Amino acid sequence: MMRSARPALFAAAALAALAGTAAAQTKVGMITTLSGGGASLGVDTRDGFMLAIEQAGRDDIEVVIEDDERAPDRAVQIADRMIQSDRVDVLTGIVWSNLAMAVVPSGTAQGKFYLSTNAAPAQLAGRGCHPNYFAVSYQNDNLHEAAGAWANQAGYADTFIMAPNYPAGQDALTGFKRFYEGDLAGEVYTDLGQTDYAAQIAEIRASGADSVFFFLPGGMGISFLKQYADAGVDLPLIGPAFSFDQGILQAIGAAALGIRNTSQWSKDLDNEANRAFVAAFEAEYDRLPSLYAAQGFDTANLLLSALDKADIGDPEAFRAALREADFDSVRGDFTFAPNQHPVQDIYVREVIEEDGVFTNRIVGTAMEDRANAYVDDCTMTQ
Amino acid sequence: MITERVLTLGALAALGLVALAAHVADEPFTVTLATRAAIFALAAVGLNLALGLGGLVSLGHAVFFGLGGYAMGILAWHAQMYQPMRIGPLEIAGTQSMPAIWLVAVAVSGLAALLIGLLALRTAGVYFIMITLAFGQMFYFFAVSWPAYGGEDGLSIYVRNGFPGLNTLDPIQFFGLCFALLAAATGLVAGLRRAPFGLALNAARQAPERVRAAGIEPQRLRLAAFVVSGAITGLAGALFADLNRFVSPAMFSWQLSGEIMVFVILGGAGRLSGPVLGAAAFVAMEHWLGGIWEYWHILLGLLLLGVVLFARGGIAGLVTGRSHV
Amino acid sequence: MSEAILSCREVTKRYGALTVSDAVCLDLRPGEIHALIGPNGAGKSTLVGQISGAIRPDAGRVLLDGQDVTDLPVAARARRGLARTFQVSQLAGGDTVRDNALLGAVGAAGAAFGLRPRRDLAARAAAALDRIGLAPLADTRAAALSHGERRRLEIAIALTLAPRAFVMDEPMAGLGPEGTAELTRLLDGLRHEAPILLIEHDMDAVFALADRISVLVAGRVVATGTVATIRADPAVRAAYLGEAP
Amino acid sequence: MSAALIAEQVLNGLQSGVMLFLMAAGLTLVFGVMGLINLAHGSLYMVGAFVAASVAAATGSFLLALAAALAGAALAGAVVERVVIRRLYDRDHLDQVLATFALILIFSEGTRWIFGSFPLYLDVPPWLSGPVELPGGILYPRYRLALIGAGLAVAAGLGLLIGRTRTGIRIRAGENDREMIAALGIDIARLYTLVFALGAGLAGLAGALVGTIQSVQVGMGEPVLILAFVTIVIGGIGSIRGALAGALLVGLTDTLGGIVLPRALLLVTDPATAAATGAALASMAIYALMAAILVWRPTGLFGARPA
Repeated sequence: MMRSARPALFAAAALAALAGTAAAQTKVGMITTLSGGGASLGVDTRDGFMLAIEQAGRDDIEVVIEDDERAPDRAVQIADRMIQSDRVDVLTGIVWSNLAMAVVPSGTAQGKFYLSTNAAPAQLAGRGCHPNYFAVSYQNDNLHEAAGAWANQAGYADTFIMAPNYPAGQDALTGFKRFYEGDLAGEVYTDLGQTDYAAQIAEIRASGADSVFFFLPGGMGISFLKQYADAGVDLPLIGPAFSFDQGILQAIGAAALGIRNTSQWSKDLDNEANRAFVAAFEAEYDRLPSLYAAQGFDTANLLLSALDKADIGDPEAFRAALREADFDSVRGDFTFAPNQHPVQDIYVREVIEEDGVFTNRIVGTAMEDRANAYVDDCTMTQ
Repeated sequence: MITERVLTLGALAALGLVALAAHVADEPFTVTLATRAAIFALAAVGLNLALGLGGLVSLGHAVFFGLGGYAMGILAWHAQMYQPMRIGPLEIAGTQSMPAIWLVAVAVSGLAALLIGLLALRTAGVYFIMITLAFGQMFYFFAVSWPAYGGEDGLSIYVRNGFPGLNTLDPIQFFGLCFALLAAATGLVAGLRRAPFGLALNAARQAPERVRAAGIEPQRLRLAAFVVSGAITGLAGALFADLNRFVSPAMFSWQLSGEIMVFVILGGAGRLSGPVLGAAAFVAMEHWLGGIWEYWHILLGLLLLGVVLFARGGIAGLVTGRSHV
Repeated sequence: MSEAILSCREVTKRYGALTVSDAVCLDLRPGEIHALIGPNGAGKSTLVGQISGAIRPDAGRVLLDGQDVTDLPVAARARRGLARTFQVSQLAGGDTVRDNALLGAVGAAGAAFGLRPRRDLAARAAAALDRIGLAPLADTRAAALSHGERRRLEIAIALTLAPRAFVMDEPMAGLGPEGTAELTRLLDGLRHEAPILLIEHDMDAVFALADRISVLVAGRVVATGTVATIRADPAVRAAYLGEAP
Repeated sequence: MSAALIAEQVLNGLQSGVMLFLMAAGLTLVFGVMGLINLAHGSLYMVGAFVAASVAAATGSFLLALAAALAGAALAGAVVERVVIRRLYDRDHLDQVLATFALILIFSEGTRWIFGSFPLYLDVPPWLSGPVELPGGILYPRYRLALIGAGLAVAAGLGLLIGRTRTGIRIRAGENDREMIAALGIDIARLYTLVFALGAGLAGLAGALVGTIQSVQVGMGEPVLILAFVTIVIGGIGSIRGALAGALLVGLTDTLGGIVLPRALLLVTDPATAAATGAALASMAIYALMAAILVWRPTGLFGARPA
């Protein structure tokens, strides 16, 4: 225990120690990004996950949390340690697809369960699907597909599309085009980590497009949106939720107001579980929850629901329990597709200002009961 | 006074004993950590040859580390997918045999070192540092944005590659392989240092004019050292990829180049024992400091600063009481 | 008169408007010590640079053993037996005296890429150290040597090169009277091994050692001859003493 | 591509070049005068942006935020120089690289410790926001025009400072001969602190100016740092003129490369491949440019050449 002296994990573990109970029966290893540029995503994932664990009040679950520094080799090293030394039963928490690709295949091959709180690359949904791998968040393409579907609904016919030049970016544009029926005014790849979009904004202005779809996660999105607003281009923007998340909206400020973005969750989703979650999260951490927090929270609740039904020592039974997805998702209806990725509604949100805080509200539904494009590639689909 | 020989053998023996003890105590993760240290040390042995002996401050050694990694990743990926590689009319089958992969890794990174060295050695001093950094960035950006082999996502290899007669998935056996290569590379460098080549290279760093006046071209020595150095670091890259069963552009990043340099300096630049001491200390710190405080990079930074400012000659210098070779 | 081992033919070097070497002709014959003297700024170092290969002349040729070496770099000339010592010692300070001496032997044998220790070369280095009187210090690091010892080590390295000709750039600089005397004796014995082009400020040493002397003034050789002729040469007196010719 | 679009892209290249110059000037000055290679220069850029964001949030004044960024980064620079950097002047480049690499770790994690992991808010003030119409019908953001103006003004000011003032004479003397200025009775330690603080202040100013339209977050300094190094290496390390030339060259290559290469590839392949491959090649363009220039002129465009 001395190794994992991270702030959030005592919750369950320390409780167990105080109560003098026997050693925890279920060990969960959370690998997520807690330092460096993408730390805000990992922090929210962790806080959402731990909130659910605390609420459950169970003393037989121990969560070991480690910072992957967003470095694949570090993530692999931590996974090795958690499997070999901590002997965890379940792994979770990875934010980034490239880190997931480094950890998940060998983790599941060693018989561990992996519950994804965020990253869900196509490889792991299609040919690389695995009975021990569950994506609780979405399939990576989903929000982009929804953006394409929404573009049709909104009557856009000539969209300019843009993403960073790396696999997730290429998947984003492919995903958008999968359902989008109009023409493309332009298709541009930017550098990963690019900070200045003046050249692309000039191209957008010159392209004669009627709308812009973009996927620029993290700091890239902040830069682009500020510069786009300042350049005075007034074409409507549409993008996946990543650039409009609670964690970064405040840094973008008014430049984001009114922009439509696709998400499978929103703070104002009207269901019992979500209202309770938002209130509890605010009370516990004194800030609004983000998409990542919601996904972390749902993942923990899925795990808890399965633990209630089956013993983790019996992988077959435990897997079946997970597949049932018998928990109150903050997203409302939630089931698993045959390749163990969610089937869920994907909404369109609008950025608004509420009590001096920038946030989102739902304005429509882009896709209903969307599964994913890779179900048929997965060998588990019979 | 502790001699270099005793220190080097002692450091190697200690690393091996830690792994063995951990194996006996059924602590496989400690074995994995020791393996990581051995591989980093091997990469540092490579850089130390160029930097410590040749005076070539390369801030781009991650290029070779990454090339070694991708040699493994690409060959094993093709084998895993049962798809031969096509280069023009040529068809090359992938492989999951470690010796074959090592050979390719050494050849590819050595060749890259030759080409980069030919260009970079036209410059010296700060310019050399910067041009090697620039080559590193070129490889990094290329690897990130080239879609064929996973781009930024990298390549995952589901099963560790094989070595005849060994079960490489067993942590201690894989450690044994890495350790043997580390020992062999250290022995090779020790031999080179005693040979005319090492003598001339070492002198070329300190007094290039003298070496030239003695009938020896320092540039050719440096180029040769750079190639051997790159090849050794490339081999380490192939092992590192196998340790993680994964390769990604992060192996090309300039932070990694910086870290390899940190291993060398932390241990003692130019010292035979430096790479092992430095890499082992780094891995240990990373492990323990990371557990103490979320912001452990601050501690690591302060420690490094302390070593540079107050403990010239690194750990080897502290132990032997001499800051120089 | 025997064939010159080292010669400069009309060697010329300009830096902008300044002509630093002005059609310099110079011969070094077997068995001789040929001193090159001249006031500061006369262009001695530039000439040494051109002879050793560090500086490329704008015009003229440098011959070694009758072969044109003008286009060869420093190291290639050294391998052909052009052994130079430096005005400011150039030694691998972190290495031992033995290793420094070995350097010349390695270079001369073209063995710089050798991957195994060579006994024959080590023996050659040891012999040179012995001869120069540095054998007892063989295990000392060069940086720890005294000034005079470094001077001698420079010469030892030159010796291991299997020299055809020595070019010594102010070997007496910074030595006390005792050191100068000792080095004078040493050089005296070396001239039969290979002729020495001696660039030197210490006139006592020059007059004691030189068979011939060339005087360089403002990039031009104003006189060449025996000690006696040079002492009497009006041009030299003018250059050195400011007397009218 | 229309002429107006090309003109706009050239303006964009100019703007990023000018900001790069602010970074590069400090780096090259510090190298020229003190012979120090400072990897932590990007951290001072980050410090400037964070100070600006904090001050802007507290006071609501953009100009005050800029002044604070300049002063804050200069102060941080002076402190770092006194505590760490001055011990490195006599060391070789290797020690300098390593010690300043350590400083990056300390700065980055220290900033995250203080400010947290979330990006900070910093935006263009109302009086500089929105586009203006330039001759030829180009709509161009007013703020970016102001950046070009500010950058050129700083470049001119720096030129005057170094060329015309007593401090400048001392700095130039320091580049040429350290013992000389010591012999002239100039307090060399103070001069060094001053030069380092000046470079740090410029980096901090650049961080605040650029952070306003980008994202103020931990790690923002490192990509810029590498670009700034490429810049001064191309220009010739130690040369202010070289830094300006290098910055413009890098800014234009980076901006135009991303536009031209994908279009050029469109002639030989399909749009999606052209976009991806073109972007891949464009991201390598400045490094290829740097390697080519170094092979051609091993000490950069304006660097001192060995005799």
